[in-house]
Amino acid sequence: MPLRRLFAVSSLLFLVTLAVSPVKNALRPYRFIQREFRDLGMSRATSRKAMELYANRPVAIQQIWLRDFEDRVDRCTTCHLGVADAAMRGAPEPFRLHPATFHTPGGFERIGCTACHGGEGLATLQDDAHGVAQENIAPMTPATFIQSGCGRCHLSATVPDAPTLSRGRALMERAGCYSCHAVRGHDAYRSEAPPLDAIAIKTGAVWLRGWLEDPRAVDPNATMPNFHLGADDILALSHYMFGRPAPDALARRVAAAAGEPLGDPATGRRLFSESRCISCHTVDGKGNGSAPELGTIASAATRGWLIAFLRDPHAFNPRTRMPRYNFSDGDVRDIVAYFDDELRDFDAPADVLEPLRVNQTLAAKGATLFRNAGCGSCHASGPASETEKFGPDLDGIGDRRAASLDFGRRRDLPQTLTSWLVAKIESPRSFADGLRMPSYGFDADEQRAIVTALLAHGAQAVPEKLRHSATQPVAMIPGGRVGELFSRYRCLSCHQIGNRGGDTSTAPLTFEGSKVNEEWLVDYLLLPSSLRPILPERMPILKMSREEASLLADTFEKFYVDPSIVEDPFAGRAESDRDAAEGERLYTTLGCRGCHIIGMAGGYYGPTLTEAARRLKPGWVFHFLKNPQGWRGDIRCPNYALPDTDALRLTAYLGTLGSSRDAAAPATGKESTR
Amino acid sequence: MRVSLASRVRGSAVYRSIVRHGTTATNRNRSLVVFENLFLHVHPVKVREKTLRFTHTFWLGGITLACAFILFVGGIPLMFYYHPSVPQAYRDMKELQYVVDNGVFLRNLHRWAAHAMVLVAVLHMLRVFYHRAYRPPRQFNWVIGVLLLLATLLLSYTGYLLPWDQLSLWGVSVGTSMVKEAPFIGERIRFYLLGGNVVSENALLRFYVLHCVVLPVALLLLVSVHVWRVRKDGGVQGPAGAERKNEP
Amino acid sequence: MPDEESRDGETESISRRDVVVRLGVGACALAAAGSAAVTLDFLEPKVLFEPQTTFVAGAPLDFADGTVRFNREQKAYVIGTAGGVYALSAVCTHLGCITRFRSEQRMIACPCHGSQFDLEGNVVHGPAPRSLPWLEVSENASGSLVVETRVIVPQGKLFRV
Amino acid sequence: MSVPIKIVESNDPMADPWRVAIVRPDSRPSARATEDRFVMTFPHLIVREVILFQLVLTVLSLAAIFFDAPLLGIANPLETPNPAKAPWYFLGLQELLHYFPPVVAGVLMPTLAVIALVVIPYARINLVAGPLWANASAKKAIALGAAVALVALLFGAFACWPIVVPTLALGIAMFATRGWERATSVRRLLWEVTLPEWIMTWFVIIATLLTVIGTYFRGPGWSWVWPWENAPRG
Repeated sequence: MPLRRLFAVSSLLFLVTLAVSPVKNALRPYRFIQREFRDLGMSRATSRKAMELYANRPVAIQQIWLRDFEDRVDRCTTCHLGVADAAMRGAPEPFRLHPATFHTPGGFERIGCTACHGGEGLATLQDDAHGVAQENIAPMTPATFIQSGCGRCHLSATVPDAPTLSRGRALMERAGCYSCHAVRGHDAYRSEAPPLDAIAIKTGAVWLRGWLEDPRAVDPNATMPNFHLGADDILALSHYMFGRPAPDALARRVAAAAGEPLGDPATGRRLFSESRCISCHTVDGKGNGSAPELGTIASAATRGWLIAFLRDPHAFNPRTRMPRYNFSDGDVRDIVAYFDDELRDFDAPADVLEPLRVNQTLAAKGATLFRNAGCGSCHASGPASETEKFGPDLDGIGDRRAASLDFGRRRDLPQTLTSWLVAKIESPRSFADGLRMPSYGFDADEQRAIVTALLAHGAQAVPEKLRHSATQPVAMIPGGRVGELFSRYRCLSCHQIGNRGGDTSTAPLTFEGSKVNEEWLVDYLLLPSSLRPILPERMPILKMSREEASLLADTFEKFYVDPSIVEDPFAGRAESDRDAAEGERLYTTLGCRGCHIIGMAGGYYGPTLTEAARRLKPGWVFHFLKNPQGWRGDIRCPNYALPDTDALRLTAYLGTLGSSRDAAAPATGKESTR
Repeated sequence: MRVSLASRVRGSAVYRSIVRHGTTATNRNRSLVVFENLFLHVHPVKVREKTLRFTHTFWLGGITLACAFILFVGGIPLMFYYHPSVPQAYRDMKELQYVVDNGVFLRNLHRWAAHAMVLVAVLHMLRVFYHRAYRPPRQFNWVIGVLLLLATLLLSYTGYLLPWDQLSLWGVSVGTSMVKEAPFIGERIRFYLLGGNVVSENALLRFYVLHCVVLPVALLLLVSVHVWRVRKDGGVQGPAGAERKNEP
Repeated sequence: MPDEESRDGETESISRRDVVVRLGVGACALAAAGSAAVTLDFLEPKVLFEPQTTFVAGAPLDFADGTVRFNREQKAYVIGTAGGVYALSAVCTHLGCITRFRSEQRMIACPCHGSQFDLEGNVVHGPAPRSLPWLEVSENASGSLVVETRVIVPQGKLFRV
Repeated sequence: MSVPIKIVESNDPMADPWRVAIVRPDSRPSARATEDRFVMTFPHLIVREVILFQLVLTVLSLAAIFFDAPLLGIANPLETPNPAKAPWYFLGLQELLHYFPPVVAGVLMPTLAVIALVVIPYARINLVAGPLWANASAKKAIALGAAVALVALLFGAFACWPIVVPTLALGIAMFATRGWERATSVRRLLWEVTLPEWIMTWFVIIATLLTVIGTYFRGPGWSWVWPWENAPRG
């Protein structure tokens, strides 16, 4: 080819090639999407002004820059143009209005998009932004697990408006995940599982074998999963456990108790019922189920052990949630007599509680097995710092890339973090041979909840100022005598105080002193009764002394108070605001009756208000009425956005309740609050 | 109209002050094109016809030079969008990809040109070797060529860290731990190179300065010498045996 | 690939050769011009990481008569009066220092060269050549006051609450 | 103006090229006059250079349009990818590290390679070498065979098969060309290969092989994998 022609051809080729990128650039998809949005907006606009706003929208990359939030940049709104545009309700994606949630529409500028949805905020291309099958890009969190986003900032166990997350966290706590897996913020976690030193004085080899074969076949409430141990392994483990010497003090107590005569089963049954044992335990499946099934307890533990345990459960398992009841020696004998009489497995072999004659060789083998299976992570007797974290760290698990995960044999799974996590929880051993984590038998909903909780563990903690714990002040647990009482009666097993405690009770105690009258509380502690007709009696009669009850009530009154709740809401208000009659009218018009009982009439959902004045302090009532969800996020009482005057009138009305039947009690109650 | 405009421009005093040769295709004017031009005057006015043949040199040196030119010219705009700091350096890659117009094209071009330059420079060296073009009087130019190859490798390698992704970090970690193995001075060299004991933000800054200032200047100087020596040593040399056998 | 250009080939159609060369040179020129344009486009920042020029000052009811609030980031005062609300730039018109509100004297003072302004922005004292500009105040969908620091409005233009 | 004539004492014509002609005992003292045709640099060379530049930029642009430069996740010193690989041009070295102690593979060998490259134009053998087997004595053959065997053994001791195998193969090829003096075409061309060329070829093959192995055949823990088994990497 002549040089000239070659030059011309090559120049043209050069020109065309160089033009490709600018042309590609000019055709970037977001430009078309923005034009489409403009047309859609103009067709939906209701006013000329709105129409002009749509028409004059420049075609440009939109971004939310969150300087205080890891310097995040979310460009999602480049295409998702209608997220905060009320005119885009129900519009086709990507323009649809974001559904209203706790943080939207108000929070876009503060928390952006990727904080909840994941994905690559910087991207302006759909697949990249959504992290579709790209190793270097964070994938979007599937909608099923969206509440994991809440958990990045909301670190407390229960998060209002995020039931799946809260459930997942509760399940992880109860299943003992943190025993084996290190997770930031759960370093001090200890499983409730009993130390195994005292097995030989508690139960027999036959029962233990049955338990090791499948804990949940023995007790459906068991948290311990089935480790699918072979018969040889079970034998070896049994020999090891029976070979461990029980602590002398406990052995002596059990031996002494075994010699005691049996009490009266009928009294025992009454005590069993009064003590509200089934607030936690079950009997033949009836009860709460957060503690062992007691239907065959007499065939699971020796009489001596049961007596000694009931007298002081904390000596046997310092981590148990069970309170130490103030039973007399006779009470305990009666209860165990009741167990012996009725709560036993009548089909069990006679030697079910016979101890094992230990073979040292097998015991040594069992010791190795015990260590290798990680039993000690839950069952060790030492403090948290001494137990080895048996499994891999779960810190940052929520930000792991699918490419960095070991899918092992599970080639069937989609290459995503969420499917990996679900499969890991569903059948952990399906990934490879020799994996040690057992299956906990969670159902699909539970798996979803746990994965949601896991995904909330980001690679790095969100900045301090975005972490949310306002409704969950740090628990203040007193020391000294009161602290002993707290521990003895295990208040925190059921009640929440600040960021700690169980969820069995509906009443957190963080600001109990601001809420209830001291006199009422003393009476309640001595003889509790359910305030909510819809709920079964749950607070046990702990048989505490009046002195103990007064001490506890006094502590609540003095220390567990919210300074933002005023003592006397009527101070400095007009006299008319105290119009109880007007309050009664409001009570009717607002429909409070639908949930609350006063006297004989009313709904069953909320707490009874018959003796409201004796129980509740007016300052708290006023505070609560102004914003029920501010007191606790999951309160169902509607927020009527009452003006101060109305809230005061209602408070005044509630202040009169209880005086009609029993004039003395409310009077003292009122005096105490002034 | 157009023609007259063009000729009027060519006739203007300003144009004449810049371009001194005439437009007609005389050999004098063609000579002037070359030696009146700073950038072309490294060429002789006339060249041997046979050196223009493709198989004579396969144009490998020229391709290397073209790559270097593309890297120089393309690298400058990229610098406008780059901060040698952590984690902004990585984010800048995303900005180039998602926000800056044609940013991803320029980054790709720079990356592929860098790889191509290393590859073609090696091929160029092999070609020179097998054509025995390193023989006197070209010995020194061969040495310059070896230095140029090293400079090219270093440029490519220092650039490798700049995106601050996993590939960069670990590529550089692996490479610099090889340096560490040098007896006596290895640790020291690595310490100076990285500005610390691990690949960190200091290393990023040092690599950035090396990549954008020190090594390009060195390369520019060496290339000038290299090209100038090519001419001084008698022009490009093709196959050594060619004269012996194929010429009539 | 020997080229055909030689002394004896010049009688061949000069014009065709000319066109071919011009085509090549034209394509090169076009490519160069395009590259220049693309480079300019490349250099234009498409997103900015700068403080927003607008800020939400708060609810109109927060600005009772005499309220003066300073917004540090956008460098503006939002001032409530009986007749309404207005916003005032906090950048001294002298040399660009950030002025401060002195609540005890109820005036705005510049710490650099001692310029003083009253709450309307007028120069009371000092080297400042002009009064502080008033900024646009409007209301957003949720009823909060929004100040746009880029738009200057004539002095005295209150946002009526 | 008279130029003082300098009598060059050197007997080494290649080291002192400023002569009219080199007469070697093994060649006829005839200088063949070649008449080189000259052409004008502009436009002949300049236009070619422009075309070359255009083509290079075109090809690279096409590459840039169709293949994105890799970008993995942000650098994380706590998460080591497995395998952690250097850029491709250093993968030959990294592959060597698999066989030799770091000080040998990472320092000694590359240093030797660079020194070898630098001294190429100053080594006499490179300047005067004729075909390997021209006038070769049995002694030379034995020395060469011993050298090949030594190199193979040396690298074999480290189980460095990517070097041993090409060494032996090339050694065999080298000896095979011994009798090809009178052969035609390709065989004859191979006979003409000089010793430096054999060495360079050996070096190039080894470097290429090591680089290719390091790039495509190494997986987690620097274990051998086939390219099609490689987990997708960005």
